Amino acid sequence: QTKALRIAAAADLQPVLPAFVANFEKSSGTHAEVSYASSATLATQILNGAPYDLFLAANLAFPQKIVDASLAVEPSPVPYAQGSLVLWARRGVLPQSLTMQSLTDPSVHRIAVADPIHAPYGAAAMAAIQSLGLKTALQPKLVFAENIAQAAQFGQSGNADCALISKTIAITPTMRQAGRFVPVPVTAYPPIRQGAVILRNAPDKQAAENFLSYLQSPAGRNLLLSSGLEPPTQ
Amino acid sequence: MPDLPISIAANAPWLSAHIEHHFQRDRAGFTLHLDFTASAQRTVVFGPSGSGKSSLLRAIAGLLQPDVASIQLHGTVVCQNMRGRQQRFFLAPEKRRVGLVMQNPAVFPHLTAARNVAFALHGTEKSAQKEKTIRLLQLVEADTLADRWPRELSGGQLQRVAIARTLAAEPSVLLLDEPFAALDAQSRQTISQNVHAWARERQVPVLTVTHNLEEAFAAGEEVLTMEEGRILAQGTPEQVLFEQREQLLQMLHATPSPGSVDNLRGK
Amino acid sequence: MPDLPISIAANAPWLSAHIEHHFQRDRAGFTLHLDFTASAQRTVVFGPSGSGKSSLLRAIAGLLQPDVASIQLHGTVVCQNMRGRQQRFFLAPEKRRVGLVMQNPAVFPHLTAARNVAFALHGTEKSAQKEKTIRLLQLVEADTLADRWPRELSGGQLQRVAIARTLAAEPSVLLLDEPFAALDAQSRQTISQNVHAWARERQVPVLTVTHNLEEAFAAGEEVLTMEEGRILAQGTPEQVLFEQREQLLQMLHATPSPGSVDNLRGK
Amino acid sequence: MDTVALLLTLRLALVTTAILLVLAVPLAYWLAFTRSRWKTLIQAVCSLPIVLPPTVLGFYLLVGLGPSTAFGRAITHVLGHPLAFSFAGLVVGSVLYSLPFAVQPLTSGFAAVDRSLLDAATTLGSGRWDRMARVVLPLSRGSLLTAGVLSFAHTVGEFGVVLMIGGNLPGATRTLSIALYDQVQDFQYAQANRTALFLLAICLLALMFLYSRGQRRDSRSSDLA
Amino acid sequence: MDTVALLLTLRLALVTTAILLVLAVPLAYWLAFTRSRWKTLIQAVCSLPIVLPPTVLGFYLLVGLGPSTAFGRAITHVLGHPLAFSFAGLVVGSVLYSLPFAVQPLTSGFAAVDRSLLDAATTLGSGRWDRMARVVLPLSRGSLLTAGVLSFAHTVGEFGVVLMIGGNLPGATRTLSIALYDQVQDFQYAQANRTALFLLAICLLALMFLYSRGQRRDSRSSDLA
Ligand SMILES: Nc1ncnc2c1ncn2[C@@H]1O[C@H](COP(=O)(O)OP(=O)(O)OP(=O)(O)O)[C@@H](O)[C@H]1O
Ligand SMILES: Nc1ncnc2c1ncn2[C@@H]1O[C@H](COP(=O)(O)OP(=O)(O)OP(=O)(O)O)[C@@H](O)[C@H]1O
Ligand SMILES: [Mg+2]
Ligand SMILES: [Mg+2]
Repeated sequence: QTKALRIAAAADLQPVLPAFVANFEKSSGTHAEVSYASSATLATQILNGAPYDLFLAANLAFPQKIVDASLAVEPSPVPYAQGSLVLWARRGVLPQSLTMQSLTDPSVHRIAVADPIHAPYGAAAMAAIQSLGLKTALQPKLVFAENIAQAAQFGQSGNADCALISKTIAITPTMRQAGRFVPVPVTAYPPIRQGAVILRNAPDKQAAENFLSYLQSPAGRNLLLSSGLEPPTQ
Repeated sequence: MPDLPISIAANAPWLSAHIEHHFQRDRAGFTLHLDFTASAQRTVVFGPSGSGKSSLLRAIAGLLQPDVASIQLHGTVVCQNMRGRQQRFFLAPEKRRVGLVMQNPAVFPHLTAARNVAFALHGTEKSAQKEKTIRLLQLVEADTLADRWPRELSGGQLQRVAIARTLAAEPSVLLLDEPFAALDAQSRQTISQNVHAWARERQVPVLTVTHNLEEAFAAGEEVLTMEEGRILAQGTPEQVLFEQREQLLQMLHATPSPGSVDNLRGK
Repeated sequence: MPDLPISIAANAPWLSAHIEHHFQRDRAGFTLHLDFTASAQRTVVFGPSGSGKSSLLRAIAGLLQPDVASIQLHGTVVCQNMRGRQQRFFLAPEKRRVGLVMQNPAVFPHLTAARNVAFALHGTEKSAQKEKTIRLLQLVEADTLADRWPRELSGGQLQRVAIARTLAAEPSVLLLDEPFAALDAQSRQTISQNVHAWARERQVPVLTVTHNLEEAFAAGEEVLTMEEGRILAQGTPEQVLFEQREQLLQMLHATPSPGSVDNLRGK
Repeated sequence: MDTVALLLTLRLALVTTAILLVLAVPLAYWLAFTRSRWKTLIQAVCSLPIVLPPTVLGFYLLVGLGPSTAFGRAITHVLGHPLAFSFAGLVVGSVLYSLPFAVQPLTSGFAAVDRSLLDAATTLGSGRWDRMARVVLPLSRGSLLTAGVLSFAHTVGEFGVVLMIGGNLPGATRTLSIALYDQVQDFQYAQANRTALFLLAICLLALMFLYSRGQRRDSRSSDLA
Repeated sequence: MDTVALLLTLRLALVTTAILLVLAVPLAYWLAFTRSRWKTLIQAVCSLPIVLPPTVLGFYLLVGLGPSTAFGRAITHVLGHPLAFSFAGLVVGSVLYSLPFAVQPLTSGFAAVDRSLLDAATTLGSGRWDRMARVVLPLSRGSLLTAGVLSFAHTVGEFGVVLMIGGNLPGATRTLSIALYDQVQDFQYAQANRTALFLLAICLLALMFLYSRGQRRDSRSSDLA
């Protein structure tokens, strides 16, 4: 039985990772299998013995839980990327300008965000709304999705007019076709630092380390950039 | 209906039936082929098991839709489906006002005896309903069973409830398929008399299927005998059942007279 | 069993029954209270509707577990549950080898007639099964119906299948609850004779519930009459049924002789 | 305990079950007695909603009821707002998703009713719908109970469809199942345990009440199994 | 089409349905005929699994079968690996989650069988289990079909439990429903549509086949409804 590298990846990496994995497999010869779910689900599974080698989360808090449970190799989560939040508007909505302030426009009925409690981009979105002083104005318009992918679907299917989503999703062809996006000012929300841990029980820690270093290599960073993720700021 | 043998008698026939039906299941199959009229107030159908008696009743009631048929009740066509004729007609069974007591009593298991009887009285006034139900249960000697569930009734009791239930619907024709088969001679006689009195009062003709000679003699003004899906003979009981009666008499005379009655071990 | 009235006769009783049971449903309720033995090869139970005949049969077969009972079949206790006694015993009905033809034929709707008969032959060799099934269907004059589904059978045909099915299980006691009620006089006579010949050959005693006088005279060596859950009388048919016979004879003689047979409208 | 979510859940489950029974009874009656060639096709189609994962079904509903389809636009026009993110939308989703649990047991229950009882009712002057109301339905009590219980319980636990078209709005579309899901996702295990236990307890009581009332009283009982 | 996921799904649904029927038939038989005081309680408990959202049920299974409980450790010790994240774990989860859909229709179907037929079988020497096999089961064909179809279809569409205790591992626990969910999440709508259509089509065919074979032939048919 050929052992493959098993990667547990946060759902927001779904548009990003496939290209990565293909390149990695070509260069290293190691086969990698990726399981996507929300970071919270993956963390719960790992805490209960899931057989993954590498956990790529959407923030630092969930991998920290793994570290706290002494299930990680590293003493703290390794930041591998930083996400950015964008404001996406469906085609035909707010035709002129597009800023966070324009969300108060009466033509915007529904704004989709991810769950602020367990989805990192949801927390960032709420922080941005709060810091820009829009909370009371926007509160009645918000609808909450389980994760950012779903928040994007709310917008893409036309049930919400705007959505606060990750750049990784906003630059996918589907979302580009359905609307346009502008970045949310980075000062408006705390940085979304995505962290990774290698799991103590991983049968092939070397492969996991290789993948993680590939993510952090110049080639990897370029790939990340092209799919909407910044390199991590220390 | 020029092709139906309507007898131009003093009392016009209440039933005129031409029925052809083939049950397809078997290679052999079974074919019902009947053509007759009935005008007596009481008619009895006699015939061996499997000769088509129940099927005849089901066809009249509309539960069986024959391949070819022309059936009139009280002069009204209820089923018309003759070979080579374009126009077809089938009156839904629930609209025929035919009372049918089936061989299997089919008492509703989810209703008490009284509510089984009241089934057809649905929609009429409550107190009238109640009164009528009691009267009908009395007629079949089952008034003490009003509140029983069917599972708490004996075979004969079920049959009696089924009879009362049918009368409650005020049918204009009464078809009884071995209605008293599970009753002892005495109840049979009383209840049969009650039912026929009920029918006579309302001028409702009664067609009874029976295997019981006594019943045929008591209830029948006219007897119809069937065999293999066809009608063998039609006439008065004395004409049609002569032979059977002789056999029965012979048998009863052949058994010896009783010994001393002290022999009886009573309890 | 010193408290059971076992008659020390030439032929020992095949059934000795003490049964007390109260159906709780009604304020009035119904109480079965029986204490008797049966030793004849053919016994007939006679009694009005609702007198407890079927309940008696169900208790013997084990389908009804009486409040108080002591029942022996062929000298073996199958149910022992007497007041004030500690030790209780109830032999499961499927182990009693009691053949019961119920009032309602209860033919399995998911099996053909032949497979209904073969139900009790499960596990025995296929060809022997087939042969026995055919022989039993012939015995009830239903061999042509072997491949029919129950829904394609008439009332009397179902009853005949039920009889054959019961015989197939090779019971050591045969209980028939109005088994021929849906049969015409002639089939009734033939099939009744066949069944009794079958039983005599195997020395299987037969207990028949019937409302039919002719049957009682033909089949019964001993007659038991019941009323309201109790045994009224036990004796030979002539002793017990004297009165009923006289009534029937009177009635048959009272009806006039037939007119000329030309009157018959044959078909 | 999130009382708002609890009440919303119960309301959703009750409304859904009621609508389902109203829809499923005539449909199952037709399926049980028809001889139409379409019967098996329609029966199969009625079972399909549960073949799709609930979130996927929810996704298609989201698209189908949204402004990108003519149907969605028409509904939005009539209601003044889109069906998604509203209680009505949840009801539509739940009804569709639980349809098989109502139709399927009812169909097999209706088909098992003794035909001779229907024949008897007919000759007593009882028409098609009257027979359904007064003979078929009461005799299918067990199947009705099954259909009701499965629909109700499934709607209470329903999650994917609701999550997808609900938008998790407190008081409007945030059901207890979603609240519970959120608690588990947030690692609030103590609270999740309380919520789950509470949910199980009230459902257990409701089910026991239903089952104890649903006993049959209508068959001649020998003491056999 | 993800053939690996499809085959896994079919295998999971078949195994689950088979196990469910084997478990549910005796359980439902007991429930249908017992007079035990525990009957309603047990019947209610059997319906509870669907009251919890599937992911939450999956979470409790994950914890219960995992290294934090003695039971989980024992199983891990016996099997050599934890039950979660394996095909066997999926089967356990699916069986538990679909239990109500098998038990409930079977119980009401069994209870509806005419008692006089059971009496007849008994006097013919047929014991408790023989009666079940040769009388009750064949006469409850409709309910068996219902139980099988609901269990099967529900397992095919099942998602929350599988995601939680399965871990989305290709070839081992990644079922078609999860693959489909992933495709939708990943905006691969064209591929998702194809997968969904394909899933619906094979299920439609399978269901139509089952339904057309499940027709009753055993009641005296007047042409009535
Ligand atoms: N669906 C069917 N397929 C084939 N044959 C059938 C079907 N229904 C009835 N028959 C046959 O038609 C004949 C007439 O049946 P019917 O029930 O009318 O008889 P019957 O005269 O009432 O008999 P019994 O006195 O035994 O009740 C029987 O031989 C029966 O086997
Ligand atoms: N569960 C029950 N609850 C109350 N009464 C019952 C119950 N079962 C039977 N009975 C009553 O017991 C009496 C005897 O019933 P049984 O069936 O033994 O009568 P039977 O002699 O066979 O009558 P028939 O000739 O009408 O079949 C009847 O009066 C019936 O109403
Ligand atoms: Mg008949
Ligand atoms: Mg009786």
